[in-house]
Amino acid sequence: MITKVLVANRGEIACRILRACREAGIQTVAVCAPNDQGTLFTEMADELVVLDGDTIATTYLDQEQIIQAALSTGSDAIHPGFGFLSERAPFARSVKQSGIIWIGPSPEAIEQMGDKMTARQTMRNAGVPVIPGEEVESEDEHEALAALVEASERVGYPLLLKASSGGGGKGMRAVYDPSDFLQSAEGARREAVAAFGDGRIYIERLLNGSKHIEIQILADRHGRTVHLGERECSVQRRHQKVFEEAPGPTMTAELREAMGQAAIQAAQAVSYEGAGTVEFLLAPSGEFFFLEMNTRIQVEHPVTELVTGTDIVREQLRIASGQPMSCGDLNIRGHAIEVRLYAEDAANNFLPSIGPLAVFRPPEGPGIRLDAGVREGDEVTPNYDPMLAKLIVWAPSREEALQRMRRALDDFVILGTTTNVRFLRELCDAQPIVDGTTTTTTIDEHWPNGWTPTPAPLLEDASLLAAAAGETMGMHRTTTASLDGESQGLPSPFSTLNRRYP
Amino acid sequence: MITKVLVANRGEIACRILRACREAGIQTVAVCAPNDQGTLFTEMADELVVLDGDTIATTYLDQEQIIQAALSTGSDAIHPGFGFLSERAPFARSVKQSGIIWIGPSPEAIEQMGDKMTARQTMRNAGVPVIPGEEVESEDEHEALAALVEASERVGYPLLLKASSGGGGKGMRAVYDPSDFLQSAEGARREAVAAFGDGRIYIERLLNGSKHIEIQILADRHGRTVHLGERECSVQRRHQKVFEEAPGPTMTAELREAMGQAAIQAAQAVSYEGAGTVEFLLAPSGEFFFLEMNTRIQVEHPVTELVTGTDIVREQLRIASGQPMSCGDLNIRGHAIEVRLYAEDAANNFLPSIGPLAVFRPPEGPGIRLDAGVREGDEVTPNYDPMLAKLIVWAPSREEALQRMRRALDDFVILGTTTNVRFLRELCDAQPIVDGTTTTTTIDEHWPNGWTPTPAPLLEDASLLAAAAGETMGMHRTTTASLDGESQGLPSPFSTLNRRYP
Amino acid sequence: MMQHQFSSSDGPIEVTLTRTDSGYSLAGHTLESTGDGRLKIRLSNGRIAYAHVAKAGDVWWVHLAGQTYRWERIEPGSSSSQNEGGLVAPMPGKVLDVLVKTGQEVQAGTPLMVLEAMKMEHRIVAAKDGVVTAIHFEAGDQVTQGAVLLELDE
Amino acid sequence: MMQHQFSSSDGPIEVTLTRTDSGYSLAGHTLESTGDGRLKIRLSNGRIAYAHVAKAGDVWWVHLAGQTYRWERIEPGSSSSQNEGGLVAPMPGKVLDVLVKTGQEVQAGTPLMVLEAMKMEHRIVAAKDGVVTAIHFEAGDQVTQGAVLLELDE
Repeated sequence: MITKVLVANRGEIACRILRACREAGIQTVAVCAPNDQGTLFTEMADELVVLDGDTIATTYLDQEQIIQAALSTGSDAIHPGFGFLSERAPFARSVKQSGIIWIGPSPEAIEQMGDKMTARQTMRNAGVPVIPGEEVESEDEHEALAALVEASERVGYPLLLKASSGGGGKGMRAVYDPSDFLQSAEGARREAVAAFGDGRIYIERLLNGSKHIEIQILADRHGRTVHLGERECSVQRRHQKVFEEAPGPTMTAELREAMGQAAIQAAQAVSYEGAGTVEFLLAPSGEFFFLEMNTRIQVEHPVTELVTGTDIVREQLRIASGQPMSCGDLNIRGHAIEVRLYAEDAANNFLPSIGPLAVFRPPEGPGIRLDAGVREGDEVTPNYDPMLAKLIVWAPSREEALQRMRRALDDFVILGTTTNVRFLRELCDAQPIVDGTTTTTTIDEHWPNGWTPTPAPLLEDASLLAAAAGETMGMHRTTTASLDGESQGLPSPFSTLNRRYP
Repeated sequence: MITKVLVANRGEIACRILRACREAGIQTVAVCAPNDQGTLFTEMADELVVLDGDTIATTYLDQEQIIQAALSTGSDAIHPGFGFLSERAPFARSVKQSGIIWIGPSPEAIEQMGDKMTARQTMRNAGVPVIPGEEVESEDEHEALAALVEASERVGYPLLLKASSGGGGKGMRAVYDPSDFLQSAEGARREAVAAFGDGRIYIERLLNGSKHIEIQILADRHGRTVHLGERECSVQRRHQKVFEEAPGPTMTAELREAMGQAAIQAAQAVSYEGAGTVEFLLAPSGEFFFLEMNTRIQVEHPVTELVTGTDIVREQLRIASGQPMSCGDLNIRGHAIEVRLYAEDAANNFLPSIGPLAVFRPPEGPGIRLDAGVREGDEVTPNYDPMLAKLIVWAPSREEALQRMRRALDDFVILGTTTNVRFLRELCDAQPIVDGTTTTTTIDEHWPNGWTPTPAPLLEDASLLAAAAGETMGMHRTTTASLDGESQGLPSPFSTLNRRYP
Repeated sequence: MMQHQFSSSDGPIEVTLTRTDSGYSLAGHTLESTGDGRLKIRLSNGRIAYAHVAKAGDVWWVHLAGQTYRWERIEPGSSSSQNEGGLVAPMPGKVLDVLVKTGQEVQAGTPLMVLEAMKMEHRIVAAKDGVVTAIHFEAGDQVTQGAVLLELDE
Repeated sequence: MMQHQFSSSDGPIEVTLTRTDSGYSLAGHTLESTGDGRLKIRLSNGRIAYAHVAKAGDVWWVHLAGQTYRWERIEPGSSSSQNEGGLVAPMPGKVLDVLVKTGQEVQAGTPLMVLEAMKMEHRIVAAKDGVVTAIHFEAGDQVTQGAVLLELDE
């Protein structure tokens, strides 16, 4: 049995896991980098270990330090969340060797799936369809590029370059014309080396007009491997998912069963344990192809939880404890949509933004879930990923879920930092979203010249009135009482901002 | 089709309905008493009509004024919520006669079910079991009491006195000993006259050790009448529900089907349309008896929504528009619990309390829903019902739902007004709640001398430290900037309180 | 009359608020404070909307009916706005002294008025040569931020 | 040293806070401000908890680890606490003047000290006859609310 979990992550996923542990009666330990002290997740754990270091590499990626933190706090399990060390097989191995339960699949399964080439081979052997493509491996940049050019001719255009050990869009390039190939390949390789310390590049045929469909898997040690249906995550900007839903709007029961069985085969081929996701491309023809398997919990897991009535984090805890999973037969009900709230300027090519969350008021009401890692008063810094929160809605039908998402986004108030909330709101009105005909290129096609907000002159005028009145009324200034005679800030949305007067 | 709904209610249920309409793309009109101006629900509607009057009778119960508000705003439908005018057949009739859609059952159905005696007769004719009992009707108090004494001998002890046109525990008395009968009967009659202008009293056999089980019904004009399973609402203090759950922890599929069919018969017997609830007592023997039918949406509807995946308010709107309901076959999944958050002093016989909601921070996280009618900064006044909000959780199992509810209640911060939040939290640890063996007398049996909080000396000391430090640091004082030279309060949880210094 | 300048991509926007009984108005929209940090706006089309506002640095952030606007304020004391004619109060405060008279010729740098605010004295200084054409306040008056103190013609 | 009195069903509770580097301590618990209106408390058992506090009227409301406490404060200036020996500052402020000396005999009503706070002067007055046994501050000192200003023996 697990009695104390160390969560080796930060932000919203750390909050999600810490809450689940607390509800399960499991003690918790959070670890944080010094610059994360005082953020939301650090307050949710029973104990906090502040890691020693000032970069991600020396804190959240410092395997040794995190294992030491687990040992010194008497933690009997580590949950890695997603990103960071979640798919590092050597870390999983070290955790187990230290006598600590690893909440995730075996290091061998991570290795087999973590490497795109090995994963493809494993899948082909298991009878799961894969996209035409090949991998190029070479230490020497010049050799690697030459080999990539050769391979590109065999794979054919349009094609996609991907870092073999990549993820999150890093080291990824779409190439439509052979004349662009060399420059793109150089860029992809550079990013891959920088981000993952691994220059291997995988080339695959780009299946335009396809949907990104992924199947959630759960497998326990009692012989049960099940799928929890699909998520459609086609809507991406710069290869980053932004709008995810379940079930897939064009999915049929037959296709779900076929893809679900393929995903179960994929999991069983590597003796998978715990929660994982098998990603597929679904071509307009109805054929589907294995993309990769994510051997961890995924950002968009809430949509699956809401439509299947499961708690994937609780299942992870059960499975890692050696218990059978608790979920019953697949039972998909209603429709769930998740949007990712980023601190970014959607009108300016999605450039990340920073600033204070001077006001942060999420929407309220039935069927709304917010998985946030921040709260009002926090500062958005350039240190970490710009994802602030995930807003998820559930409703009996897709149409009602979209209506609810529109209402929720209209009600979401975030001031002090530029976010993509208005972009997400207008996305909900885009025809392919309304129709459910989204593909991985929907955003680029819908806004070929980039997104800019639809003007609303009446509201713009009224907002000037509000700004000018706020200034006139001095709504940004407050002077406060003293702590032992010293001037000291009091809680107010405004007092944490700045004071313009000397 | 409905295009504009007037919500003839206030507080959390008004918020619930207004949000549903907004998501459905329906315009909304709120009505409010002058002393409700500026409260949450009044801001959620597209239009607001401030009623003229300073009592409930001259505002929320003023049928003429509300119909006029609907006509003058061009509303084509009225949603009455619960309480107030929701079960007044003459109002429903006037609404329809004014050419406005009444979102509820026909006036005839309200009449047949609104009178407990008629309802019992109707149910008996429809083959639905009813509890032994009889009604006493007399204008003259002396005659009425004599008749009640006679009837009490036929019904037998213990027995329950109820106002025939009552609800909400008013005019209700349990009598265990014949020597207490006369005093109780006088009290019940007095309350019934005062609250409902109707002194008719109904006596029925008190079935101790029984569970209060109610079945949610939906019926449309397209020939479909369905039940959405049961809610167990046994846990009551002074005949007020406080803890409600679905499904019933001891329910079986067979019993659910039997009770569901009885409820459908009850609804069909009065040609019911819309959402309604048929209440039963479930005796330890497994026999169940009709109690009454509530011909409106109910406070505890969210637990049914969460386990069945329906949106009852949206279904009400559909049905009243003449559309078929959208919900499919009954599909109960997971477990939902609702607790009612009252402004009351649970340690002092549940006396209502008033004060500012200086801090009001609901819990966050997956599976938590809050249906609130208030927000931070509001003042709890003695003008209306002391229910502030309903906290509802869902989880895959009852055990996980209870765990989640405990966590949610621990995290719920309300300062400035005494609430029952700690009582609810300790209720979650009471053995009958943990075991699911609650009956209508659980609270009285579990806390025979009334509830007092379990002491926590360590936290008590630490809270004194916090209070003293707060005082020392002056956390309650803030001076603020000026509006045109006048001193003016700025938004701060503390500035709305008082300033002790001249 | 309260003037504020905000920058936009089309150049500076001058906003002149009109005081109403309970708040301010602009372009047919009227506004009042709700007392809880929001602003209640009656839009020119009759609809009511509630604005959340916050200032971070020089930027006013406004959330209104699902839209979020950023308005960077141009300081009234800065050269760009001081040349517009009216000299506006850089903060709310009290007029301590008026140092010039209507009709008086002043040179750039001439002190015109002394304002007390935030427990400090601030001198309002002419940014250019000109003639004082109007003085709207006298010593002892309270002024709002953005209030036009006096007017200067070239 | 900061003293406060709160009422409880068992009679008044006297709370004497100890100042620490970053906050206050009491009975093995230590506390510091988080800067967002909450108080971070390290309980004597080593656990960390975050308290929300608010004052309504004379009552401090404290939410801590799922418990809500109400503590009604007894005003330091009220007769019940002024007889306890120490005279405590009724609010944070600055000592303007000390009107007595150690050893001096005073009568009920004798002004002892002048405090400036909230832009007003407040005279600290002896509530009973006695002898000044200690004076803890001199003119110009800043004092916290609850700080013991001077001590009086009967």
